[in-house]
Amino acid sequence: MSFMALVARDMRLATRAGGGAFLALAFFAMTATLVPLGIGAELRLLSAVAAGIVWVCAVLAALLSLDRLFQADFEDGSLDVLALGPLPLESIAAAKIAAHWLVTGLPLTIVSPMIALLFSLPGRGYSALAAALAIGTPAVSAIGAIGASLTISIRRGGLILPFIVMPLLAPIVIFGAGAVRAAIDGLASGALLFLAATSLAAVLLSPFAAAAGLRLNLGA
Amino acid sequence: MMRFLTMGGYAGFVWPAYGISFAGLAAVVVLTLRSYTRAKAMFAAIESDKAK
Amino acid sequence: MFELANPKRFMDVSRPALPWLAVAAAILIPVGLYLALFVVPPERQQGDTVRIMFLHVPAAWVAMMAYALMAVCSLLGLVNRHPVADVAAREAAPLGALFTVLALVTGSLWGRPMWGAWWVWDARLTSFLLLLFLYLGYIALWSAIEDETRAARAAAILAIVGAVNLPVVKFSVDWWNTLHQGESIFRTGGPAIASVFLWPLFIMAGGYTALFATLWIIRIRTAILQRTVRARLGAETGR
Amino acid sequence: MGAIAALDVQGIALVRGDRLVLRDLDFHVTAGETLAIGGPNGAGKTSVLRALAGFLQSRCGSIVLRMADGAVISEAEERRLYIGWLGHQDGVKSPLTPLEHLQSHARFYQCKDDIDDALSRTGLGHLRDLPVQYLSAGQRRRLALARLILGARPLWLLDEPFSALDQEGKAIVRQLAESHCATGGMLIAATHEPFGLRGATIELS
Repeated sequence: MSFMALVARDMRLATRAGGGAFLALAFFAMTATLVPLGIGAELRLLSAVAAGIVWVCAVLAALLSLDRLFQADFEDGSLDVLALGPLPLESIAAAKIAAHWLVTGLPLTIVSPMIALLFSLPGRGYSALAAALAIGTPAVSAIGAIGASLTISIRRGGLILPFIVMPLLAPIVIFGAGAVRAAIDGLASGALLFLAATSLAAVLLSPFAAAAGLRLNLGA
Repeated sequence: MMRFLTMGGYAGFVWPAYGISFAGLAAVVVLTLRSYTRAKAMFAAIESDKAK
Repeated sequence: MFELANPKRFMDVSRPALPWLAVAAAILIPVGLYLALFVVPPERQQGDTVRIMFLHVPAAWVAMMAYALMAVCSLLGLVNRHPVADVAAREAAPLGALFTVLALVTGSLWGRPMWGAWWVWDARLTSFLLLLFLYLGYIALWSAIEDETRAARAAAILAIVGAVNLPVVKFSVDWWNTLHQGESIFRTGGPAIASVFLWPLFIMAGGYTALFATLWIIRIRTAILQRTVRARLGAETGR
Repeated sequence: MGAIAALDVQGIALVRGDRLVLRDLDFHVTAGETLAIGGPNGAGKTSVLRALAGFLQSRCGSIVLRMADGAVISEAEERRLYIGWLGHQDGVKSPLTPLEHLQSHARFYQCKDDIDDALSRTGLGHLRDLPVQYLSAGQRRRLALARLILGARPLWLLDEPFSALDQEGKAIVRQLAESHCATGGMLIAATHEPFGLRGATIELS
């Protein structure tokens, strides 16, 4: 129905030439490979920071492709047509968040164990990393979408978007990386549960804030 | 008096804290008042023009 | 220009309140400083560095209060589109950011002797660093959007989303901090400190709050005057 | 979806950004008629259309859609489902083909997807599978028109429908407008070129 139609449309647009999908993956791999060049190849040190580094790179990669989430449709006039469709703005925002996650968050999660390999993440960490990213990246897309809806009218919105949502993503990074470290140390820290709770709240509430952002820009 | 100045050996932390706090607050007070008086002046100018 | 709602009522109401607040600040802060520097004895463990607490805690308190006020004004501005609420929220941000910086600086100076480092990822300091980024993000969003009413409503949404998120951020930072348990000089369990320290703290907090209120009202009045002048000039030139 | 009877607009005032665009605007359009909104640039033609679409809220006054069965719709949220929108921009995506545009639009608007009919009536049949980036401005405008027909909404809001179109394209617009009004539809357009159909025009100063 309409929701799936919009998700399919956005995914097709993102994966077509010039779409943002693979850029996020390339950025993720690139930043992750830059870090050892900076820190040095000392494996013991790299494995200690692996969880945090992979998480931060994943979050930045996801944020990278978010500024065009609504701006592209706003600028070419298709947002007006979408807004007059059967879906309310909240569902439109939710569909776009889902499409963005499927195109960036999910691939990042799938690729993350390979990237973690570069940092010789301890054995137990791989499944925890994939699980934490799978649970946490939807929240990154959701909270980032709020920022995207607020920066629609800013030409170079891409620069300010990560800046205004960064504090809101702190819990996701803290619990996400924390869950991986806890799995490695074999501690039951409940981080994954906190991550799931925060992520669920973000995914459920963000469409309303993003819709408010869309509404204010449609009416400007 | 000397003991007061050395702050029990922590002078290097207590005095900068007070200095920075004072400087910061003083700066914002001055800036705020200056822009306030300037805005009032412009407003008065506009009012008198309108009155003329 | 279309004068949406004449903020005259706010200007009339705030005019008499200003002197009272200014006098309150002008009395409370010097008294508090005198107590903090001369009357209060050095604390058993921290010695004289405890005197920094009288700067750090009030600044931190005002920094948080300012964000709460900003979020409330944003909500008012968004719900019933009252322009004074927008201006109030906008003018609270720079003040809030300044008090957050003061809280961070004094917090770092306070902890330095015991931690042996200028910055330690202590739960409270980290929370205030994130609060500072919230303020700077809010201010950046305001200045990035040209159209004022659009900027006001976008920033209002950000402030409200930020306010809703703050408890979660605070909780996650505290949880994160319990993993690397550094000895925290900020007792989280409320002021379990001797009453001789309490009074100067309340006086300073009152003084800082009065100062914030004074500056905030002055800045709102300034903004309203500037907007009226701009409107008059705009009207004349037929923009 | 029920048939519409009339649209009543009374005493609306529109503000965009900090600027009062227009105030005390009244007009009435009945089914089968057109309304052309003229006036210089910046007079608020687009703002009126965006207010009718519900994007822009009017501080005062009312916008009421009367249905043939007597029902009355005054909420923008409800009214939007009756509106066919042709904006100033075409709202088309370069990497997608006309077929893909119309397919996804039909699924999203949940309307009948007789895509070939829409394409043929706008003269785009032969360009069905060519990505839009290779289409001319006039052809993109016709794709937007095809999407408008596909949506089959009774109340059309058109912003400069004749812009970027050659003579043949303009003839198509008039033809589409005629058949739309003949089937009980309504059309409000910001334009200076007459449709040559039954209806009124208002000039915004």
